[in-house]
Amino acid sequence: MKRRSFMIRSVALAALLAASGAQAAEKLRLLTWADYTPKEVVDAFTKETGIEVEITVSNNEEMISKLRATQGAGFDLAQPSQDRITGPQAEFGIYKPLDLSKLDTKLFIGSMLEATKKNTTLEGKVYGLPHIWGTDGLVVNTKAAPGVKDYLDLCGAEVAGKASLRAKRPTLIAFAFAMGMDPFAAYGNEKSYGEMMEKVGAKLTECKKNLKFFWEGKDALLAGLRAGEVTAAMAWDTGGWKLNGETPEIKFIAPKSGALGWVDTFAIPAKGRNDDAAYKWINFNMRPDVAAKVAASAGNFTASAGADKLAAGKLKDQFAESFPQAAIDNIKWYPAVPAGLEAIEGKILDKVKAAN
Amino acid sequence: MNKASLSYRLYILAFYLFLFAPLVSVAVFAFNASLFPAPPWKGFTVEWFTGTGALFGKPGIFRDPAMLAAFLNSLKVAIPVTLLSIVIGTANAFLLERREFPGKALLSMMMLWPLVIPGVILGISILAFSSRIANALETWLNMDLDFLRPGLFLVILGQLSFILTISTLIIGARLKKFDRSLEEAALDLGASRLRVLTTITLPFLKPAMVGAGLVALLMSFENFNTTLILVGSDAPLPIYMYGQMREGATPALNAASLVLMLGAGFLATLVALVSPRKEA
Amino acid sequence: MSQVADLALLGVTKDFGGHKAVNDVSFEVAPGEFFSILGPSGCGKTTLMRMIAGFEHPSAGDIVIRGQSMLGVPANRRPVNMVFQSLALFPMMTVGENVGYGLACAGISKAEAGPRITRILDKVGLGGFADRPVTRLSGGQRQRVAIARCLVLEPTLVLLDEPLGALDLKLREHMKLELKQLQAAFNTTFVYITHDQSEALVMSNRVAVMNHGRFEQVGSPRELYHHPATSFVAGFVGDTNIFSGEVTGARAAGIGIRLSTDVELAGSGSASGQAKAYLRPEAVALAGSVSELSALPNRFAGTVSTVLFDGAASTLVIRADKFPMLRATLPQAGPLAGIEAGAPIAFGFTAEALKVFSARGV
Amino acid sequence: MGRRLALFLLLAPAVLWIGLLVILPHVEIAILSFSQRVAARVYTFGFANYLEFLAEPVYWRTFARTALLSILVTLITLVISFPVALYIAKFARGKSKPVLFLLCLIPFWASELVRTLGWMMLLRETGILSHFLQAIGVIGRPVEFLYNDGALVLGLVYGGMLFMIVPLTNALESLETAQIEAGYDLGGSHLTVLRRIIIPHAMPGIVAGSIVVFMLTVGNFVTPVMLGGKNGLWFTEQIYSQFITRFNWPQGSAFGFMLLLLSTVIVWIGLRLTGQGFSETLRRS
Repeated sequence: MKRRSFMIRSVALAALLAASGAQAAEKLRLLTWADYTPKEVVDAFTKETGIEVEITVSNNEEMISKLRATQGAGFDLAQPSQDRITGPQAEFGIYKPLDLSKLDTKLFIGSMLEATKKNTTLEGKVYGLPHIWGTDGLVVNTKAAPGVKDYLDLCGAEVAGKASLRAKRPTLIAFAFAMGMDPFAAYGNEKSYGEMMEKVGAKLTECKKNLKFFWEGKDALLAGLRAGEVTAAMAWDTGGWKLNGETPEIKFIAPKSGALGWVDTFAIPAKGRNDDAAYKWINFNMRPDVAAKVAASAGNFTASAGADKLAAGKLKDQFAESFPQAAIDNIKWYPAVPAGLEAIEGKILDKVKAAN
Repeated sequence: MNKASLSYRLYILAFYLFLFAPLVSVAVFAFNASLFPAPPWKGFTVEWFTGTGALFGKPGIFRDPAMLAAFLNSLKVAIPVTLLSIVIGTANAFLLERREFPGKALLSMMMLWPLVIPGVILGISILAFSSRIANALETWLNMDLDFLRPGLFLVILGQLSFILTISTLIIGARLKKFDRSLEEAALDLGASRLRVLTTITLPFLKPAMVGAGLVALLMSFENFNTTLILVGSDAPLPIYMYGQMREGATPALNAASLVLMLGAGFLATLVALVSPRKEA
Repeated sequence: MSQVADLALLGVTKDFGGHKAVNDVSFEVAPGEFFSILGPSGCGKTTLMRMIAGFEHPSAGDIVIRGQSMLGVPANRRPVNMVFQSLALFPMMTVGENVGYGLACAGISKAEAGPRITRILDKVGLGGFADRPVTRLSGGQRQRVAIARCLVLEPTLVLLDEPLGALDLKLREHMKLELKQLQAAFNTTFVYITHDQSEALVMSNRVAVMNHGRFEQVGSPRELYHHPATSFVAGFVGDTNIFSGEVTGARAAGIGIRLSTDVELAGSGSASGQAKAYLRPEAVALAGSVSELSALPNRFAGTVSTVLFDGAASTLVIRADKFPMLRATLPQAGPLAGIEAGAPIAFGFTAEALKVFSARGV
Repeated sequence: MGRRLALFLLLAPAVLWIGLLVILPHVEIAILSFSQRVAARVYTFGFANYLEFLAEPVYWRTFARTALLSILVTLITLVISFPVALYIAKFARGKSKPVLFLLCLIPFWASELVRTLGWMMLLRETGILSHFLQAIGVIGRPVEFLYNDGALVLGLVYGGMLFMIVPLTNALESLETAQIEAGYDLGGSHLTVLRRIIIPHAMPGIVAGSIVVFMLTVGNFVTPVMLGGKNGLWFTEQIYSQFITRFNWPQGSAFGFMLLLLSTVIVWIGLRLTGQGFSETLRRS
């Protein structure tokens, strides 16, 4: 008797759960970065359009990986960085071309839209639109490590055991620039690019003893900086400014060899089921008032035209402090990565991580 | 037997300290009124369980929608896994204990195999295989088969692939101990085969079935390696917690861990209670 | 047996891949009879019983219950119930549920089954035990539950598969009587299998002695005891001295047999060549001197080697020149009652008491 | 006819499970591991992935490191657990016996993630151990105990102990105390009794425990990722990273196959050396 009622209850519960997963309401499945979807923006969107937004937080590699595993299914809109679109698209075909006619292109900063379109075009079709942009540079506790001015300083004695990096491709690029090379110029030549990366890998391996850890998630790094376990790290401007607000001596510094400029985009996965909602979300997000809110939440800049006028004053001040005009001019914007280069980089990163 | 020497007993004491140090740390610091699960002790609080987020900027686990969603995802996986491991485990037990067929030795050996396959490999192999099936079906039938793509359905399959081995072993061991003359006695008293099954054999197996179910529930809730590979956008609790850990832990994680430990302890106690006493 | 037999086996054979566990067995059991099948373990009696119950199917022959062939009738449709060696009480049920199980299977309503269960439990002396879990009963009580569980269904035939095997000696003795009384009270036909000859002899109307898949002899306990038809029966049923030797030829009273110890005895039987001779201890007459035994064809003088005192079952082990070691029952009344080891003694026996069978096949 | 159908129905779930969730997926990664990229979306049959594994020191060094460290972890786990199992089986009396045994199971109830979190809290620079040692004056400033091979081995040993203690205790329980006493009685020292009587008797438990601990260690993911930090990878991380961060499934499959091979071979050697059977060993543990 008891057994039966237990079974019935379990089955009922399972059925209930299954049913709750299969609600009929229109939904936008969004694959994005942390902090790009402040609650008030999502709520406003749902209120205006009746579309629910299901958010999955991720990063470049995982976005591509998830879409690769599903052949571009499972999500209706993704936000990879602009340089990481054409390579995976050529390899796996995980995105669908954008229909620019459905977009209100006037909402974008013109030059940025054109640059991004150019970088995300494959066989004449556009796959990405700019959304949020920012830079990679150094976050430094200026009291504990006043001497850190460039990437290579992370390997210096001043921050021994207290430096941190990501074991990801931006680090390779940054170190290449810091070592006086130009990786972007070598994009076209796999061989010379490979040799360059070998050098960078050797440098990073040597530098490894200086590192506290390879950071993965932004919050882990910030926690380390707050606690004083880390005094200098290569990181996004956002994190630096966020900490700067709490602890004035922690600053984001544009490195001498140049900050790396990135643009996160909107791209529609190949088997997205709700393109209309995706376009609605893009248009909604690029409205200056909405974009300003998103930018504030992410702590970065937006590609929405006119939103910067609405941006919080503090971010502007911090930007001004981190980026004198010369540093702005020195920002290295990522060009699209040709298919195949990521394999070279991956191997170098594996080597660096595995080295003792 | 002689009494153990003092140094031996000190070793045992040290061992148990070692055993419990990490768990006690996790549990204690769930109540630290601080943003970080680390010393110094800043006072006792239950904010990390029931707080609204006003105090630390992050809500307690019982009010954190993301945490609750992860828990719900875990349930969506664990319940089917539990039920299926009971049902299929029982069928397998009957197959192995009661039937003779060609290839039986091979099959029973294969059933043990998943126990020695690393979870990550179970994950990638199922991912690769289901992805091939889905691609093939899509080209032939022009049909989207989302359930064959990373997601909770694949997680269920991935966990089943090795949890079934365990449930089969548990239920099979009990069936092996079953005295067949009980079934014959029931038949002899006029019962139909179905009636024998439902009134004699299954009630005898019940403790093992419940035990296997509880073990499956526990393992499903805690599985990480296989799930990590197969998970789609809905992260079950361990995957969600892993993400949080990489982002830098807050005491909310300790709180969630404590709840998990208590839940697991409760389940394990149930297992101990339902499992038939071992003859010493 | 003028009425229709409750159970009749006609040439039943069971072949397990070339090994004949049961070989051409035929017999009939009359209504109300207590019929035992006695044999050593491995003789095929369990297989035979399982065929009657319906758990095995004969390779040849027919099993007929009250005139109906049981071939093709599954176990759960036969008017036969079995008490298992292990008793096979359902451990997850109470006494009442165990007894009521068959009634429930037969679709009898709870209202009707309740009083029947109570009645049968009263009858087997377990009144008031209905709600007890069976796991909390003593051995004898479990035994009675197992029997009540069968009897409540009022079957034509109850099969009992060595049900007393697991009990200790005292209880076994007690249960023998109780089983016999129960059988008499219910007047149900019992077919009982055992390897314990005492159980078979005490309880049964008739006993079949089984060996190597065949029936050696079927008869009343008395017949089996006093007139064994085969060497096996003579050796298996009751306590006995066994000698081997060679038949020397016919004599006035029976036949002569020369034992390997080179002594010639007068025996009875129709054997020839190598032979075995069986002599029951109580058939040995004891006396102070050989002359007192002059009426007996076989008489010897010897000494008491050991006294095995066991009350009324006390025996002597006797040694005599050229004679194999012999056990003889020592009456606890009479002049020899207090005899000690080492004392001289004379013994003898009739030719009728010494059963001689040809040795082959044993 | 009915029995045939019943057999078929009973066989179906088992065959589906083993076929669709175990065998065919492994066939799939075997096939994948032999496909090599020619150009975008063009693959052919070839050994490139295995050659890459052999040619690239990073990969086979990680592989060897994982194998060696796993063996080391297994040995340490055995050495640490044996006295505990012996104590539970032979020295603990009355109620303390089941209590001590159950206490060993508790860390297993908590998930691997929770255990790892606990060690991270204890070992990190701002963690409990560092604080404690500073408070009692052993160290002058915070010390990092995390993100090194020591922490990694510690975490793995901790995770494996239960799987060693349970089979060891079971094996030692069946050793008659009288045998040990006879050993001493006949003049044996602690060491000879241990070597000649206790360890041979516990051998099935030792093998079962070692195999399970080795398997769990080699296939572990969370502990190396979280505790091991920057110094050296675990081979499962390589597989994960080929699949998830490099999107290179063929390479990941080849790695997966290598790991499967490694674990199978080591388990086989272990069984061979000690003359134990696979099924019995698994059932025992």
